[in-house]
Amino acid sequence: MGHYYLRRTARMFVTVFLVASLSFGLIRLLPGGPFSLLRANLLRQGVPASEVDARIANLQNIRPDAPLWEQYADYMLAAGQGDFGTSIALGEPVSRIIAQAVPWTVFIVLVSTVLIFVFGILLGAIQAYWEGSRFDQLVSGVSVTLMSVPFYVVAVLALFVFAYQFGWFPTAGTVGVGVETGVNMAFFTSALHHAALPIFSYTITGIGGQALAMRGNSIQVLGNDYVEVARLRGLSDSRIATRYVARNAILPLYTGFLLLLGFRLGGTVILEQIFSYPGLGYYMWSALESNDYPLMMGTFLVITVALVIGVYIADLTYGMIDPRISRGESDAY
Amino acid sequence: MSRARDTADAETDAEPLIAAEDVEVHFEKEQGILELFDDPDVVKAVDGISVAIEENDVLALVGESGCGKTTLGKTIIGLQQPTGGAIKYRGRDIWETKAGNTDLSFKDVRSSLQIIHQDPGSSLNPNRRIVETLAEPIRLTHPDITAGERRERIHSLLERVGMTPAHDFASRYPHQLSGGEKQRVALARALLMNPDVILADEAISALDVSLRVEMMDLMLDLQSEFNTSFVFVSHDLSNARYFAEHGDGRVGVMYLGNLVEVGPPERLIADPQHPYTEVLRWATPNLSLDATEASDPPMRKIDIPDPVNPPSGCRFHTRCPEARETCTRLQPELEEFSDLEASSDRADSSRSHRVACFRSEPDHQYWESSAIED
Amino acid sequence: MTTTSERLHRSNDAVEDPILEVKNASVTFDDGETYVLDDVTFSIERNEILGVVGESGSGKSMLASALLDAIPAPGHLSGEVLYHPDQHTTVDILEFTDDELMEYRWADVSMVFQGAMSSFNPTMKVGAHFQDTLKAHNESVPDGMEFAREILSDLYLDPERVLDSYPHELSGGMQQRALIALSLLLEPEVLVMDEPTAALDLLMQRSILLLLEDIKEKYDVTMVFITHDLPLVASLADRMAVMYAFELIEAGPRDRIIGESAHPYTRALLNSTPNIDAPLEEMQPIPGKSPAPVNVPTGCSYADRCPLATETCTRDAPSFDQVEDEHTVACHHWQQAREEIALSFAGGDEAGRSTGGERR
Amino acid sequence: MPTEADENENVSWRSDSGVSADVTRWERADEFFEERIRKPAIVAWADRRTRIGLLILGIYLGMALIAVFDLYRAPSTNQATQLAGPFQSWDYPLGTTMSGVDLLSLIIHSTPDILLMIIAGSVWATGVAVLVGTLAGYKGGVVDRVLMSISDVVMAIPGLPLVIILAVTFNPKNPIVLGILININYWAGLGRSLRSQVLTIREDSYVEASRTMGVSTPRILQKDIIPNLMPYVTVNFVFAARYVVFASIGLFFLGVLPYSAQNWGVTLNYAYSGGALFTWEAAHWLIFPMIAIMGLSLGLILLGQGMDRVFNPRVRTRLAENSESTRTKTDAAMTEDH
Amino acid sequence: MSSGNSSGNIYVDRRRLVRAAGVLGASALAGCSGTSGGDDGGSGSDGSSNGDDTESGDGSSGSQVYDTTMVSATNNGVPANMHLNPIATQNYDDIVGAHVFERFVAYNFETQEFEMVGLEDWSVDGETFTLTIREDLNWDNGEPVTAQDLVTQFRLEEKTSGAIWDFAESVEAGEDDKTVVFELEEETNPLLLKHAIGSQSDRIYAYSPVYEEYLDQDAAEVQQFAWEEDVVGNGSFSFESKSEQAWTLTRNEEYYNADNVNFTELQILQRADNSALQQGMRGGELDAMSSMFAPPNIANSMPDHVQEINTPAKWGYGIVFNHEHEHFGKQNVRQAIAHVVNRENVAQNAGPRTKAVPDAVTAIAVDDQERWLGDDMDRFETYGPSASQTDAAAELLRDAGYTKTDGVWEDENGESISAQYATPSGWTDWTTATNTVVDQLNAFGFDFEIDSKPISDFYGGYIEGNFGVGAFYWLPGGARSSFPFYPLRWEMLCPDIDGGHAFPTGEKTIPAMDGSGEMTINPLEEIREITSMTSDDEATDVIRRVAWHHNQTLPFVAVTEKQEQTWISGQNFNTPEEDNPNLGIKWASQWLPRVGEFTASGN
Repeated sequence: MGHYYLRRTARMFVTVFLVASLSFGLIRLLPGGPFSLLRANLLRQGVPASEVDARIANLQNIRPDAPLWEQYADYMLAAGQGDFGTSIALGEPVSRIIAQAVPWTVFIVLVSTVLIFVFGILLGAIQAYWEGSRFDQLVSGVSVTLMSVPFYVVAVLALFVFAYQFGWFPTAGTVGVGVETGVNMAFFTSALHHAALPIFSYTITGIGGQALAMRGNSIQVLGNDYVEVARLRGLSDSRIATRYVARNAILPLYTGFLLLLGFRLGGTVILEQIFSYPGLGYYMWSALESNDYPLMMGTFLVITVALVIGVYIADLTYGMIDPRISRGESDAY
Repeated sequence: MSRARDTADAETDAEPLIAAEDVEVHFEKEQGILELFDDPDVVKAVDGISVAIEENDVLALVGESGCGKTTLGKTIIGLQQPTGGAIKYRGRDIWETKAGNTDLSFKDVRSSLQIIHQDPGSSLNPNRRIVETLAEPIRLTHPDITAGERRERIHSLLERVGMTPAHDFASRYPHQLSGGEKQRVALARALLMNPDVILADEAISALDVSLRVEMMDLMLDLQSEFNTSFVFVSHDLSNARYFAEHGDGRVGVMYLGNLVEVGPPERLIADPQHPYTEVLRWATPNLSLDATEASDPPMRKIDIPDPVNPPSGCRFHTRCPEARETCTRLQPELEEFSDLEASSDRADSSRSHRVACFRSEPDHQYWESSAIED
Repeated sequence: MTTTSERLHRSNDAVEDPILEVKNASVTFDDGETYVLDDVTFSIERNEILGVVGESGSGKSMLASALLDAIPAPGHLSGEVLYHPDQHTTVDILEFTDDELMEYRWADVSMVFQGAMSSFNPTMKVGAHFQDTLKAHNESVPDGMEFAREILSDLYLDPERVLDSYPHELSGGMQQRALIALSLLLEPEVLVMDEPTAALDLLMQRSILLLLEDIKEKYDVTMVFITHDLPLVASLADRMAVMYAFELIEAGPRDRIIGESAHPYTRALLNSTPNIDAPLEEMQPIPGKSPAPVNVPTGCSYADRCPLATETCTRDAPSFDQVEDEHTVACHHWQQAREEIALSFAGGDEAGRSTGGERR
Repeated sequence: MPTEADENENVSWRSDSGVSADVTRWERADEFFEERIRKPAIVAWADRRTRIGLLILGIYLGMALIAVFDLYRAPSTNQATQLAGPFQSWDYPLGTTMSGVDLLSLIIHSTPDILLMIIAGSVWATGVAVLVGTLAGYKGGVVDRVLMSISDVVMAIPGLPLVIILAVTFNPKNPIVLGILININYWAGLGRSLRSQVLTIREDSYVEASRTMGVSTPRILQKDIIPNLMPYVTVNFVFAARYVVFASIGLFFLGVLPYSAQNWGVTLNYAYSGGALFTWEAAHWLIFPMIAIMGLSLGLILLGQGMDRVFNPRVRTRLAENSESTRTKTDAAMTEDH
Repeated sequence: MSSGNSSGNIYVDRRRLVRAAGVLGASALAGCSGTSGGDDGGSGSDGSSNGDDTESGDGSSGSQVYDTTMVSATNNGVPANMHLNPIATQNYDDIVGAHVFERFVAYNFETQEFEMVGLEDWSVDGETFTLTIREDLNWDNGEPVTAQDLVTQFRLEEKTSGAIWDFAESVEAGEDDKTVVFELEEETNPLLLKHAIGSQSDRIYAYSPVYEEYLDQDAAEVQQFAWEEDVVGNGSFSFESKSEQAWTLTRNEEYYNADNVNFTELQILQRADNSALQQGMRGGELDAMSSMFAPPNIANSMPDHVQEINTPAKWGYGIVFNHEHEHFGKQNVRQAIAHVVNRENVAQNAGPRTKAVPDAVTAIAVDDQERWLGDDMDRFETYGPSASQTDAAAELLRDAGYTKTDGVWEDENGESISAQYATPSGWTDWTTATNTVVDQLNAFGFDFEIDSKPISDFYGGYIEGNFGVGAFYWLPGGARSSFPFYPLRWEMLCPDIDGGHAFPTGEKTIPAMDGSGEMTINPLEEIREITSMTSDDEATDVIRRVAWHHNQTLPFVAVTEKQEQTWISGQNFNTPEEDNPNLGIKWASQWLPRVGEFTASGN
């Protein structure tokens, strides 16, 4: 048993290492130097060309001209210590920017994913229980419809209706102006208020797929002998529904949960843009727009590491949740 | 065709068709970093078995679940690579042949050794109609015959195995067949390869009792027609006896990776030498009214020991009612049962009756040692 | 006791103290015209072991489910299933409310399915199944678990190990025995077993059968053992019933069914069974196939496979004839069958002079 | 039971001499049509979801054909008045954009590229996944370990950010390349789950039987393994397609992907920045492309939900041969006891 | 409300009312009844309502100061990441800086004149350029802004190559504390000098105690200095704080025109998305926003109290050619393209109302053409601003040896005039313009394919000269673009793309301006001469000649010029009449409060 955890942990580090290397290489592929956009922007603002060049020359504190392998070594060594360099566009350490952005993104992604699961599982289980009923058909129809709506469409509409038209929710930002960050009611309320729409649009579009999956799994489980036997043994419906059906139906969804988390993390690039919500995706996008290599690599890597850790946790815990998987060979996803 | 070559090459005829020589199949459980220095968990599924199969021979292997009879069967037909010993097909090591180290073509060896599985449910590809399943072996053995001819052959063979109207059955999917019909198709599929040996791995166990004789009869009929040998694996001694006796072959009794008794069915049934054979015989239902009343089993424990750590000495000693102290230390060899009747035709190996039990040696130290108390 | 047909009377009057009676039980699917159990009537005597034998697809599993009123969803069960908790009480379980049914199942009549693996929730330890059952029936869990350990020991299992294991951690034989223990947990009056040993090797099957006999003695339970394996159940059963094509065709004491069976099918079935002691030539397959539920022929459903079939057989369904006390058969020509179809094994009625049925 | 007559035929199924081919090419073509086209079609059509899905996709295919064969005018600026409302003129039934482009022609002429993109993306994703999954699952050993390690890494890269970086890097305009790019790492997760299914299937006896016969590995994969994965593959094909739709349009909307291609996402972007979300007079500019997107994904999902039945031989035989009810009932009875 | 200068004042935003009431407390009623004095530029005084509002009583010599917050927005980035050091290379939020730092002068786009702001006077005398600081210009800590501060600022800008240093040789404090004197390299055109410090973004910011230390350091140091704490400003508002979401500025009581500002706080929210800004204005969240594009349908849907103010950007969509390209290097091809493009049409599609179309195709902004070209303007080729002049274009192409086959123009080798037409992805109004232009050109018989690229890629392609034709702005932008010297030179050198369009700048022979014969001109040489011309007439003549050259040779084809939209809301503030001359100064949202034209209405 023990060796499995060891091996799995080693594999996680190797994956992170490879992904870090890959992201380094990928970002080197990007067109245009890191300063071409800055240059153009300054020129456009009417700053004379000579001054622009002078200003940019003064910014060359990174080593874009060093041999690639040296840049790579620098990058990997620093990244290993949590140092992703200084953002070209923002002039701040990337790690600091990420540190302030991560909690917001994690908050939105985690909350919406959990909500998707809770509601999806509930709906799917009820549908399976009343398979073929009008409720089942209705929810199935709604689920399929919701599945065919991209989350950003919902996001844009929700923003328009609930924020701009009705003014029920703020249109941008993570907390209200002047709200002190800290453990206090005002902060939490404000944070929730700001996150409500992003979470809503992420959640509503995800529930459908989850409900359908849960419904399918549950119907399959309901066909198993042990459910019939449990019924014959006189177990109450609720006991059968939770311990015999739901649990076995949820298991296959479990790994999907973490994969979904990954998809959601990636999706924040669009979501946070729409809601002007300065999380990881927001900064990743702005970094991309300004060819801010360090910030881009940093956000990319952090999203990736989050995903790798998620899968890692899934792998480690799946064996505990599903006794059938002997840990030595569990590859959860 | 291998058969054609055999006649040309008279020398190889002296060799048995298949010879298992001291075959071992040990499965090692996967080891991790932390367990590198521990002894690995090894399942000794087959542990030092030698057995030969002649042309047109029948070998029935019996034993309870987990005794290694299926592993041995698969090793014999080259599906399982032995971890020790050798499997020789007409004198050439199969696995050497696969590696290209002999003058035989592995393709020929492969097609000569076929299998029929236990579970009718999974023996046929659910997505292919019967005709497609049966076309596969013909495509392999006769790559250049026309589609029409292929279909012709399939139909006539289907009729031969009793599935009429053939064109109707041919166009069905497996789920439209009963278990017995599926097994017939599996048999037909194996036969279309023109094999020398077919492993029937519990091929009739999943069928209704009433269908078993029919299926066995069919296999035996086709055996003589095709000049095929059978390795018949079963947990049911009466089936093994029926098959082996009709096929004029032997029954081998296996226990935890060892062959404990082998011999002609009539003698093995009538005069079982190994206590475990007695157990199997006890377990076989008998319709004779006086025998229907269940008696206590001639063994001390119901469950077979964990094959990962098989008992020392004679592996049966933990359950054997006759076990004595010696049995826990020494492992008996499979030896000719010294019986006057048997020794007369000793030359014919297929008729010999061999057993691995100290009790067959009248002057063994076993008789001196003390009985085991549970 | 009201009866609805003559057949019922004739096939039943042998039993003196029935614990369960099935009357005119039919199970239909789809349109109500597809019978997978066709007007079956029989009784189970208190404290006997009844062996029900039939080929795959003969409706024997439906019969088992009918005893618990647990026919799977699209199927519909009609007729009566009468339960006699004691000699003077009679209840029709088909009239039960849901609550009564829940109470009846497992506590009065419990069931062991084929394939123990699929009868356990794979993500629950075996012990939890016992506790769940006890809680569901408001039994004391500590007492019940104590009892469970006792049964498990009686079945030659290590109670602590088994209760603390997940189903997949046990071998097939152990799972099956654990399931039997689970079925006995509430000390039911009747234990219905549907192919309880089919997936196991013979040695284990026989061992379990042996244990069942002990269990029956110790726990005073009536057993219904359903299988396709006639010789297997022959060693265990007191009385046997043979099913063919969704109908009951013969019933009687074990010795009479084995030794002096009256129905041509029963005799053919006996002869088709590989038998360790019988001469090889005597084992013959039954020609032909049993019918599917939608096209059960009129008249005797066995007629088209029967060597003795006459025009009567294809025209009229045979009613039950009483062969001897407690031995009834549904065949027009049962006397002829006993003469012309020899039983091949030692102890069969006319073993000596038989030449066997034709092999076609 | 075997009869004398059979044996007298001298077992023609063993002889090497040819028997006249009584199956004509026509019959084989007919059978092919029957088995591969007609029956699947019947099964597909029998399901309401598939039927609606097919109808919807048919509409899109029709639009694509109209565009390809230029049966409807191509979109062009100032071909009509600016921001004309929908359903007011037969010349531009869906109204026009702010630069006077007929919205209907814009939507129609966007379709071929989008369909190409979807097909390319999902064929790529499922194709690679099937290849990797079956190879790793069937071959095992080193192949398995290497392939799974690769997909571990690939899987760990978040899709959308990766696509954004790649899109900015390569600025692909070809819809096929674009589709593949969007699903560049989609195969990894799918490949993994296919692998575990293959691990199960390869244990099935018929696969071992094929191996025993000496059937080549590619053929075993093709005939024994992959057909059994098809229901799962189809569903995921649809999911992959949906992902291409969503991601591409999201990225077009964000402005990451090149604008030159006619695309609903581009139209959405124009509409959004043209204020269509906020004013009724331009709302149709936003609404119709949205309907186009959602309709397409709805069609895909419905099709995917129904399609797994097509690959189920049980459903296929039941629906395609329901006249032969006998057999089906036999089938039902057969499964009843086991 | 009194006299009601804007109908918008009738509407009272509940939210705002609550906010105001919260502080005014019990006197809210009184405030309501007595606000009549608040609306007319702070001239009136009203003592009746400031009983408990001691703050307002302090700073503003008796005039009512409301506890109102003006809300505007920035789209420069997350405030937490931004700072207020105008000389820094990056992350200086100029939208905020404009409120915190006073400008030298203001260029009025209406009157096309400079107005004095932070400067009291500027004068050019031979080789000296003298600036006089307003006597009452103080830092918000009360210290006066001195010549030393400005000298520090200019000396730092010398390190960073500030615009003035193209002409200046040195800078010293003048005779008194408020005078700064530049020594020039040579006698210089005063307009160039004035534009060098007169742009909207040129601010007085170098508070000596903060900036002095950088005088001895490399330019990089001051360029990387992020001024985020203890910011000392001199504008109408003072820096208070910033967060992830917003900047908070407060009324600067030390400001010499503090009386004009009758509200206490200015909040500048972070809004990344243009629609967010539009909706902010529409929904009443924002009181003012500068340079916010809104298409006509959105503009029309704004509430009545929202006022739109347009100022020319001196910047806009044009077509750039690679002058080394086999086709586009030919003058005839370029002229044909100019003829084919229907500029009105492009403007209509890309942004009706906010896009102006130049009459003459040359490097002079729309509003400035008449002033600089005068009578000669009629001679300039218009290339058909509102029509596709296909006949003229066809003739030009035929003259250049092209023939039209199957609707496509081909050269002698049978090759069509084909190219990838580069356009930046993400600039939607530009891509719309590009679509329109390309549609027009292809309809005529060119063979263009749109090539939209991410912005840095877009610039990269031009810088490397790796293009044939594409979209690019034809004016450099900003106030100084109104002096044709800048755009004329810019079109030839195009420093933004490092001259990647390879426009040949040597001596050329072109048709004479008067329509008869030819003239010879070295445009780059001639435009350079303007720097030392001190008289406008002299310069005008040169400008006309070079402009004519541009009109004939077409380094670019000017298509549209952008109008920048500034929005102010009268919901809680008093707004000026539409013809108020102050609206010509950018940006109204920043300028109006300091001149008292945007005052809290107090309800």
